[in-house]
Amino acid sequence: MLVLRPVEFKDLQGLERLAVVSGGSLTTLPANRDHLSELIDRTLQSLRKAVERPEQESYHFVLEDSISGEIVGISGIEAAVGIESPFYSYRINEVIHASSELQIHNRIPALNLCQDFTGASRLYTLFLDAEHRQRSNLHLLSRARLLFIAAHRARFDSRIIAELQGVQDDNGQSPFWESLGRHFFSMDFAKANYLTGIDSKGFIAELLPHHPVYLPLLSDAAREALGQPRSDAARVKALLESEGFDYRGYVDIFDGGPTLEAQTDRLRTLVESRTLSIGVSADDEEADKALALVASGQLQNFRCLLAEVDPEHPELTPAQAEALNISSGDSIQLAWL
Amino acid sequence: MLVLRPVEFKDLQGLERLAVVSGGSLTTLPANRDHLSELIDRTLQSLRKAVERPEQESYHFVLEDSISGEIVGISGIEAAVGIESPFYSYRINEVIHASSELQIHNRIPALNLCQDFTGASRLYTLFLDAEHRQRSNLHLLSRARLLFIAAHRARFDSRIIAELQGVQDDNGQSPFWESLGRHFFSMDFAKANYLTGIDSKGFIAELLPHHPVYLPLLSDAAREALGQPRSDAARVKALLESEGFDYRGYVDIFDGGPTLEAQTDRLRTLVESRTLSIGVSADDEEADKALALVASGQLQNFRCLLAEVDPEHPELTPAQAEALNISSGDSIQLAWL
Amino acid sequence: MMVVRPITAADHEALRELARKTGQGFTSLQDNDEQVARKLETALAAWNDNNIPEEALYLFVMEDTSTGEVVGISGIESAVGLSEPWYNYHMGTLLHASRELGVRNLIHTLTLSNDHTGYSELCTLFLAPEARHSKNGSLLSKSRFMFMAEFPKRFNENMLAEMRGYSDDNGIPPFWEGVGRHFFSLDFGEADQLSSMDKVFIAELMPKNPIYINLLPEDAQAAIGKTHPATTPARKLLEAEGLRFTGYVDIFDGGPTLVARMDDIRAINESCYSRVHITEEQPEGELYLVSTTSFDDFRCCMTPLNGVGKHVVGLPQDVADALKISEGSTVRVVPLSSGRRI
Amino acid sequence: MMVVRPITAADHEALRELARKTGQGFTSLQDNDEQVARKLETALAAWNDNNIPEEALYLFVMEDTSTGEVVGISGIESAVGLSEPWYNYHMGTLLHASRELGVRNLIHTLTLSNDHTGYSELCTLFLAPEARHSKNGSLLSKSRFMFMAEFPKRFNENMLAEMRGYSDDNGIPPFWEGVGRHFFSLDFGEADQLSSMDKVFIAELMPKNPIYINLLPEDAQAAIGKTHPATTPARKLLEAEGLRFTGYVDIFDGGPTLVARMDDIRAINESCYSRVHITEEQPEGELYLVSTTSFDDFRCCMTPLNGVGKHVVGLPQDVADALKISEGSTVRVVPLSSGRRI
Repeated sequence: MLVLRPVEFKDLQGLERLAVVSGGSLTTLPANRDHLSELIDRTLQSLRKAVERPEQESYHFVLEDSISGEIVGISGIEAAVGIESPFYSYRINEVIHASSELQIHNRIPALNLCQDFTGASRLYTLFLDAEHRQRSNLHLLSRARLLFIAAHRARFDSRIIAELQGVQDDNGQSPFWESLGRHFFSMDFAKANYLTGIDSKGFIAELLPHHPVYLPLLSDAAREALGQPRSDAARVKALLESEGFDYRGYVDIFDGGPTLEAQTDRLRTLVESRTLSIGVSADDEEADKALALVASGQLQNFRCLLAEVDPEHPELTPAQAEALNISSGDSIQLAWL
Repeated sequence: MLVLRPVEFKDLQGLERLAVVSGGSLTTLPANRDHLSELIDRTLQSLRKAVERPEQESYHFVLEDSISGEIVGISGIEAAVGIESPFYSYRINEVIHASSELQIHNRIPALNLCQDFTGASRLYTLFLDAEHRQRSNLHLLSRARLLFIAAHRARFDSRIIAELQGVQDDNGQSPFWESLGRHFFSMDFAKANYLTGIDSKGFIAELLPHHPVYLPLLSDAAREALGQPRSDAARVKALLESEGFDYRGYVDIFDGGPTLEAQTDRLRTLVESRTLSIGVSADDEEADKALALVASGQLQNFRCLLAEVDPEHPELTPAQAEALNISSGDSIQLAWL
Repeated sequence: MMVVRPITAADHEALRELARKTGQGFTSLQDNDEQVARKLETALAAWNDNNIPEEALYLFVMEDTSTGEVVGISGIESAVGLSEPWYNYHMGTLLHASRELGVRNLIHTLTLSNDHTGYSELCTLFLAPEARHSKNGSLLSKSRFMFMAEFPKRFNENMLAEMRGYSDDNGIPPFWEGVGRHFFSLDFGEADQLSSMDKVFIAELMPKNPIYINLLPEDAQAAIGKTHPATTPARKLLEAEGLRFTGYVDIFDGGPTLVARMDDIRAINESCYSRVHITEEQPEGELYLVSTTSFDDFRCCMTPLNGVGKHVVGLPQDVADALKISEGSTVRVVPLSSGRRI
Repeated sequence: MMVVRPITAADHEALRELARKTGQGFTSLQDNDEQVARKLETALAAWNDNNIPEEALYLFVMEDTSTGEVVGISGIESAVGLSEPWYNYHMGTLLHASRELGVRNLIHTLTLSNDHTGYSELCTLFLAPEARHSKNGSLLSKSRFMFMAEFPKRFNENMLAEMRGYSDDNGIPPFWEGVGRHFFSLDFGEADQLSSMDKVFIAELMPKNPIYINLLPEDAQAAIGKTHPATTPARKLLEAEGLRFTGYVDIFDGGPTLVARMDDIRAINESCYSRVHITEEQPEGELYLVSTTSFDDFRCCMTPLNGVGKHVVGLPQDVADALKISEGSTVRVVPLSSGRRI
């Protein structure tokens, strides 16, 4: 059984393994022990902190195989971006250049560096081991965060974002980076990405283009990549869209991948999840069961797992109840898959 | 009884009177006979046109006193802004200028000239004679447009905006204009406003500041006025907000008044209005009646009025039915006040 | 003897003939009846004016006094950018550096500017191919400085000259292909032609934000500030007089704009008045520019001088005739070229 | 006799003493032990270098040879903007015009730039109040041009000099109050002081977009490019040599930056070599700058000359002694001032 819970110090080795397996594709999960310790420490501190409004807290969760004890996935939430260091995006906007006399009407799109998401919460650092990549596990890993948000709403902002990785070519290069970022950063995409992850973000402001960049001046490949997710991000994208996230013309400054945004209170999981008291039964009754996310506990004790539940008479198995650390009649959060 | 219907050429004198009474406060209703004829002509042409997607159509409606025949109000919808000539707004965005070493963290807001609403529909030209300014008449004049949109949805865009007039000081001056526009236009606010109305819009692009304007460089009065509606626009603002319009940091380039925006399909009147067949009865029965907007007819024949209706058994009086040009059993649109 | 003098109504045929020879790309004097007529009309207005007009086109012709034939033309716009905006790109530099990462990038930008509004412009220089010898080009070009030295109030304290930019073997400027085409949706020739008539479309279509040069195609980058090979001698001549490339380039072809303060032009700064003494002998040696002090009868030629005394120059009779002056007249004199070569 | 020569380690006390006299606002040489020591160390490195360093501060002192006292200091940075970014505002012009409405506004903007990256800088000029007579200021300032003429490879082909900007009676620059304060949240003195140490905060806090000058308070607008009254004579001196205000101003106080190509500086352009002939008589008349051709024993003084022959100048013994030269030595010579006054 896979159980999601807040990360702890004992998970350091597990995280290191995930960082290596993910091959540096996640900005926020670099294969750097100091940074991973810092990531864990920050989660623990954030969980302990009495929060009045979201600030620089961040929460990371791991997906643990309760049999083997292995860590097979990680996901995170940043309470508010852009607080400690600026959070940059490009906003694509079009300006119309028209001459009625010459009958010319050009819509010229440009990238505008902005910090429009300052203060918004962010879903990030999503990684799941290849062998566990079923749709249901992805839901558990990703949507458990939304149950956590539902249970601790004051800890998060009214706006929430999630970034999808941008297009890469067959050589693993980002055409957007090659056409734009490289000219200003004088380094490989991988290096810039790595540096961002270890939080030495000062260099972004120092090197970025601060004036709007006219899109017609970029390469065809870069323009095509703009706002498009990497091919293997399609499932994550579909999941986020079904939650109510949408793309409104903001992209990542490094790889041009889309930033999806939503109103936190309108997320499907927040709207539809219910809090109810649940029974525990050993019987494996024949009933019309459906798969659901079930979460229990607050903060450090937050747990979430997948369970087949009868919508009419929701009950958990003893093993599930134990994993969630609850007894019959205790209150849980439930969201259908 | 006040009845709303599309404007016709016979209304020209009535419009001239309204233009004079409104004292030039409406950009789109200048006291200029040619322009007013053009406004009428455009409505007639738009109503006759077979529309596939919104282009440069515009629709104006008048509120007529069916007894005196006097025109006491006007309201309009532009199918899509920014098609013939650019539609400019200022977008307020903040850029963070921070030095960790000096412990300085400045959020510097700036005005960015943009054309972000290009293609959106717009509610505009709302004016009601002072003696008829009851809340219910305002609803009729303003929301009848939404019933028109509901009946002809394909003629309008998925986004819709409405601009509120900006703050004026005791001398009728716009502090925002005095601090910004005047420096670039070398003319009075009233003159610029008038020129915009008669559609010689080329001059806006020629004279406007194209670089972002840092707000700290504007006067205190201008900064305070930014995004605030004129005091007497409070009722219109409340009405629009109850429909689902909200302010997201876009303001008018002349007076800094807020631009409200909404998703057309989510507007309350569109969501809640119903189409039903209605009876006509002379009886003035005692029943729990409620005030409603009732509309009938398509395009040129569109009519809308206020009626006290029994929610259980909706019926109109013969006079109302006549004004709407319907008989018992005909289909109408209904929206509660 | 070649003499440079103001254009007159009688030069219409000659001007039309010159216009036939200019060829493509010389937008200020094209093989076009209407443009030639309009140009002449504008220029005649400048010469007939008794006041100092705010905007005037002073147009000169070079006449071969032995044949009476007009072989060249040159002009000065007293002030650009008044009735029509005057555009160019200003090349700026931004340092993008991170000490932490040891990265240091000098990023260059092009920003649309009207910085030269009001400047006087050296313009419309054309010498018939058969007259391109014996330093006639220098006389035609530099005689303008003599006129400016004589009538400084008619000009701005700053002047500029636009140099034709680089284009490839097909006459296409790579700068246009890399920049302008994206915003104008026009061919270079078309845009160039349009801009000689009306510049409203430039305001309407040009990018208002700086353009990062590092994002342009390499051939477009290389063309920034690069002079067309055919124009290189003209550029050298002007630079030797004190005009400088200060980072302003043409918005269409990226060609350099040279600028100078009037005080910094050698021929203006170093020219001075002398009295004329008519001598028999034919002088030899260094060439001088000699010009008259009259406005509508301004004339300038180049000649060696006889026995240059203090404030007196010796001229042979044929030069005096060409200048329409006599013994004792005052003339402005300066060596044709700077002693130092740049 | 006043002589300008490279600073040496032995000048430490004298430099410390001068620093005491500079007063507030002279950020490059403050009454501060540590800064003085650091400055001297940097400068000594330049003079000891056998190669041509990319960045060097050539610092000179003016010594009264009769007393051995050091009374002034002047410097040249070989290249600015390399280890620290070099900022200023470029003043641009945008024409906002509508023919239809008959409106024509010339809008001026300030844009942050690093355009002068790599330029050589004339810097750190200070003359003790008691020595401010007998054209000592001219010698102290212009001797730098003699050094640059002698060692052009050590410098960029372009140079600049920053002029202190206007401030009110309380020492507050209105330009700072109208512009910088909004972005820096600091007092002028604080910001000025910080920028003499580290410029990272400028990149972090400065506005990246152009600032419309017409939106600034009137006193801030008036201060753009305006020189502090105390600095006006220094500005006139440099302008007479060929430096020009071309629209670049200081980001803090709005004071003008003057620039020139090295070739366009009179003293550099017109100075030439002569052999020395020692004469008995004391010369009279026009003052000349005379400098030696040695690098680390560079010396420059001003004096009238005796019987200036072709490529030979007559100097009295005391001048030769001050320059540490003898009969037959080669020196560089130029008139102290231009014949023409600007």
